[in-house]
Amino acid sequence: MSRFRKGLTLAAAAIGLLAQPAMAADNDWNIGFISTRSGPLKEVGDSTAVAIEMATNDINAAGGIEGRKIRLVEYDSAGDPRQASVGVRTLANDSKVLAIIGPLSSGETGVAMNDAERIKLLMLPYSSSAPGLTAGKTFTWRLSATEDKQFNRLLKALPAKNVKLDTADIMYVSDDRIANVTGTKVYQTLLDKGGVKILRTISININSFDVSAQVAQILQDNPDVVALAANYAQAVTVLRELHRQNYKGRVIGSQLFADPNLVGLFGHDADGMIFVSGFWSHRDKQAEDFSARFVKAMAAKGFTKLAPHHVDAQAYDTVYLLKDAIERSKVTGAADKVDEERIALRDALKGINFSGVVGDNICFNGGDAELPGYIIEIRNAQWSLFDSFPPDACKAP
Amino acid sequence: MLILQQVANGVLLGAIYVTIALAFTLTIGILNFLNFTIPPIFMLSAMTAWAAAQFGLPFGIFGPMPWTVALAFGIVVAILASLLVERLTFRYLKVRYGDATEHAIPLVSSLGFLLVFQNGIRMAYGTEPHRFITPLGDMSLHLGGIFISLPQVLSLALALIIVFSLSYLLKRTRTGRALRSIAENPDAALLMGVDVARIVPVIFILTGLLCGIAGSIFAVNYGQVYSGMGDEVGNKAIAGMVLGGMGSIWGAIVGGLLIGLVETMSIYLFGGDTVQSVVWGLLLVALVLRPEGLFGHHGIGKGKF
Amino acid sequence: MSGYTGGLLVILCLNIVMAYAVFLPVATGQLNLGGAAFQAVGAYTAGYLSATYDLPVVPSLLASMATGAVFAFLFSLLIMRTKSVYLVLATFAFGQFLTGVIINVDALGGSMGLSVPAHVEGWTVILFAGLAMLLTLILMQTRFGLAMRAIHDDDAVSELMGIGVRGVRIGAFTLGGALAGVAGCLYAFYFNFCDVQSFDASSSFYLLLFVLLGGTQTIWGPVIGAVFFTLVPEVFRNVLAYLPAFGHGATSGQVDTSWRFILLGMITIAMMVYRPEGILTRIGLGAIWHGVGLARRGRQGT
Amino acid sequence: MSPNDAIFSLRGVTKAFAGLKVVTDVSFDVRPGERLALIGPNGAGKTTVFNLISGAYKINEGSIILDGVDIAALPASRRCAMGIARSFQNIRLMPHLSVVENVMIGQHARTRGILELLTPLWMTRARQEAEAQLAAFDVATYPNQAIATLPYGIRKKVEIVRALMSRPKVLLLDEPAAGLNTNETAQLRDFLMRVADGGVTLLVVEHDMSLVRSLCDHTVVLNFGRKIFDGPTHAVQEDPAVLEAYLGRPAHTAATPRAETADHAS
Repeated sequence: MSRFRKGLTLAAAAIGLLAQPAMAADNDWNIGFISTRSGPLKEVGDSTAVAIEMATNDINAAGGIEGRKIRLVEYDSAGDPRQASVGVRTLANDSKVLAIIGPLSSGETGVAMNDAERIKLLMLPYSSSAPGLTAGKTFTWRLSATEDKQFNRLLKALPAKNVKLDTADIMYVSDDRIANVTGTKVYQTLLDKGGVKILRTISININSFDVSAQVAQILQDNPDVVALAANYAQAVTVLRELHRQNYKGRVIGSQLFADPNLVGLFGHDADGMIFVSGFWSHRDKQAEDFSARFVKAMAAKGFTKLAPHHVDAQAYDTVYLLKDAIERSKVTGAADKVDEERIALRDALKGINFSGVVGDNICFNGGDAELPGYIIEIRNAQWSLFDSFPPDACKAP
Repeated sequence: MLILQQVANGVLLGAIYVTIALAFTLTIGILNFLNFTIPPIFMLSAMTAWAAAQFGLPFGIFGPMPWTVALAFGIVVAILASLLVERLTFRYLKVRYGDATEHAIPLVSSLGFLLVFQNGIRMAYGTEPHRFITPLGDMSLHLGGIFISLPQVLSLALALIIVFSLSYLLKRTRTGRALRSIAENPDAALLMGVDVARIVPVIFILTGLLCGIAGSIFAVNYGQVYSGMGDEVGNKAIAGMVLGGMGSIWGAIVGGLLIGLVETMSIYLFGGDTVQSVVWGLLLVALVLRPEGLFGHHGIGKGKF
Repeated sequence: MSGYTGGLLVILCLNIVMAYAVFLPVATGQLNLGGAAFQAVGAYTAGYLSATYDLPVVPSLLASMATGAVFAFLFSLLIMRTKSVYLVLATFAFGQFLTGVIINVDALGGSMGLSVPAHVEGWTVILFAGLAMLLTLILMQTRFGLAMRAIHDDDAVSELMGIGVRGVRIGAFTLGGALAGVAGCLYAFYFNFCDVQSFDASSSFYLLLFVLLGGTQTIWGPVIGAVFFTLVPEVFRNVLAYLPAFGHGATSGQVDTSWRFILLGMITIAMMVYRPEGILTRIGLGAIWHGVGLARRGRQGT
Repeated sequence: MSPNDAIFSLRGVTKAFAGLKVVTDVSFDVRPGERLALIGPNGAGKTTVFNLISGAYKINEGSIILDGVDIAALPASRRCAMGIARSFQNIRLMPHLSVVENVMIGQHARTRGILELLTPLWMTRARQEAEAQLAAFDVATYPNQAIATLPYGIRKKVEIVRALMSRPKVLLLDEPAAGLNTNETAQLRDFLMRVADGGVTLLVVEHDMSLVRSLCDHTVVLNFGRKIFDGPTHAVQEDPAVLEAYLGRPAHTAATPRAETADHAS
């Protein structure tokens, strides 16, 4: 009996802890942050969280927004769409945040943006780049360029720089949301339009570790380029196998696997690869400064990074975008007016012109930002700028 | 030519499944235990090998190890982890409840271990792939127009050697006979003087060893390790084991190779996106038509009368 | 109710409905390691009907229930000859097979997932969790339920005692499939999005764990298991932030929230060491009732 | 005795496991209300015959006739519904069910239709009936008691009560007295006599010859799976074949464990 009662007391205490919402200090800007600090996407999540914390600290150190500090209220979704949904509700209803930064993946965003729409709360995912994800949603705005736009730029750059591009094989990850769309829709259409002969479209799985069978098919075709639509992890697998089976052509791709750490994994083996990135760390002084500080901050957490991923840069800028929106909208952050102010904040994004580490004069078409594109070639185990495209113009809001 | 190349790819891919399928088949055949800690132990061994090669032991003792030593270290870690699993799952399975879900008890704790190992590794080394560099990595042969990588051939040979030695161990040695008597009837084995408590850890040592070897094969072959590497290999190995027949060593080798072949053939014929449905659909059909697998017997999970 | 408690409660209730869907076959001794796949059947049925034909909630719910039941019925008919570990693996294979198929069907959104227009509020999910619990409670009180429990303990003797073991097993599996269909439909309508990755092998693992850890002998086991696996990581989410060893609050970035899953795994292992038949057993339940009875009698005495 | 009088007959029943014949061409008849003992040395195939009758195993050849119907092809659950119930050599009660629930399982064979199957038991009189049956046979337990906590003798009785709940025409009892002391055996005999008085035909496998003599009027003796005697119980001990089987020819008794293992294989 007493053990049973002790158990009950413990359970009651636990539930009591569960019910405690995080309380905000009176004078701070209350901003939600749905992070991914555990689960299978942990590493990307940790790295973007460092960028977001860095931006928050930078803004606060420089006097905050209108003299008041940003206070991030974090919720770890562990990469689970259901938890992302709970995150939106928690941050919106309990912590009364003005807006939410995140979540990370398109799967989480796909679920969470429905909640944001119903609650009427601005949500700023910083990494999901699935084309068409924000269609019909008015409260989800993302500072990321979709894959179709970026790949189109790549195709424009290649002939101008005398890269042979008559034949191509497309290789994509069939069970990854973005990679699938990019491979089957974006690459297919754009290569066709560019007059490139597609010899074969080959799929791999998100869990594939042995792609020898697929690469054997590529070697038989021996195309000029392999257009690869894969995230970093699968790209690594494919590139290794291509290298091992001695493929001589080039690998091109949109921004999906534009990760500076590829170089660290492959050294000279990655030479000749061309892809697009939404961020170029040597774009200007500001970007260089951010990159250096970010690499240092990551090292302090025990991660070795050669340079920030474009997702990290976008995450960093997302906080500044929110700062601009708060300043434009003249919201007060008062707890009793939070419902109107959330809408006002969303409206402030319409017609905004934003400049940050990713680029200057960025505007939004619907919920999607118009970002610059940087065509990167890996040369001598280094990222080198091959070509660059300024952000596109926006339609009048 | 391409089809021959794909057959070669399939057989070589199968080698890694064979080793893990053997680990599964040992625990299920002898202990009636579907051990879901096998994939995380496989991952654990490869990841610790990578960490040892990269950083050395904790607190910087010795500094970074040569890749061979690091792999051996990974195997030792796998064996220790497997013994830990035995200590905390199987040792508490002495009570037999005699109902249809009795084999579920170690299943649950093995899933607990899966959570611990996987999240521990994610926390320590992240979720993205790491490169495991060996001089063997890029060695390859061209046999009559077919591309074969050397480490893959070596790992297939290794897998075959393991199968032969295991089969010898089970047939000819005292320990092997004791193990088989447990598989046939644990209660009778106890009565006939087999020290079950002493002999069961042997299976877990073998399981850990097999996972460690498979982890090494993977690291050398694919040149990379990551926290999720156990999932896919584990699932396909289970498929191979079931296809070959649970509890049968020869079944594991045939099943593992067959799954590798089916995988590359379905990529070749229908494309990579069909692999999952083809492999598992085939397994489902096999279970419907011949529930005991190709080489299996009905002894596992038998009813009593 | 706070947004956090409300959101969590809905997830918990979805888990409870699914736990009962898995419990019904398990109660007859058939471990189902493909539970999430049957949920996917329901979710995609509802999602497809809602997205394509704009079907309202109630008919979608019935359709999901029916497809879930049909899939489960056909599956259980096919694998009737497989038993024990083979059955576990057959259900696992089925789950893998089905998600592998769904992701390649463009009409279901493929890997993009399916956006679902119709929406249900959280209270509907909570209502259905209560309903699932009540119906299971009643079912287990019937002769059919008694037969299920008898088969769980000893299928051979049950057959000799006149119970049509095949029929009861198929029936329990089908009922479980119907319930999984309902759970899937609720999932699709509550989150307005279905996505194969939400119904993958590891989701199925968890569902079976709910039931096995909670205990298969009483109908309260699945609830306890679902509560355990849903709330323990949440308790740790909140507790760890206060412990100096794990950091000083979430935003400092010091907390590695992976700890909550590691601790969950450790507790699971410990549970199986100390309560191998699940948290709640019949004897345990009896002792609790007995204790309550004693307490009540004690109070009357004073 | 003409087969027409028999409620239950075995005709040329043969069963082999992996080529090894454990029951060969066994035939006998049982009249209504009769109490028949099936005896024989270890491994003679007695339990196998029970398993064949109750449907746990399928026969290879022959027929099993109950009330004029050949039930050899029917599944076990149908045979139970037609009036065959049994107990087990080592008690096979459901460990996670209470005493009364175990007894209620016996009622299952009488259930007709899906509606009855899905009616909550507390809306029927099933439980009262089971408790009454337990009381009628003086099984002194708490109805909600867990099986594991019951003494051995009580468990034996519960198992028989469970079998009786299906209202069988023929009740097969596999070594009911095994493990009981003299006093308990005497009680069991009275208990079984009352069962038989209720009109149930008994088929008993038993080693305890004093129980067989006091309970059964008709005995069939098996040896090496063949019938070597069929007649009144009092004549058993004078029969030369039976004496030889039990006392003589040690060479063959040494060979019996093989058949015994086959008996218990599934």
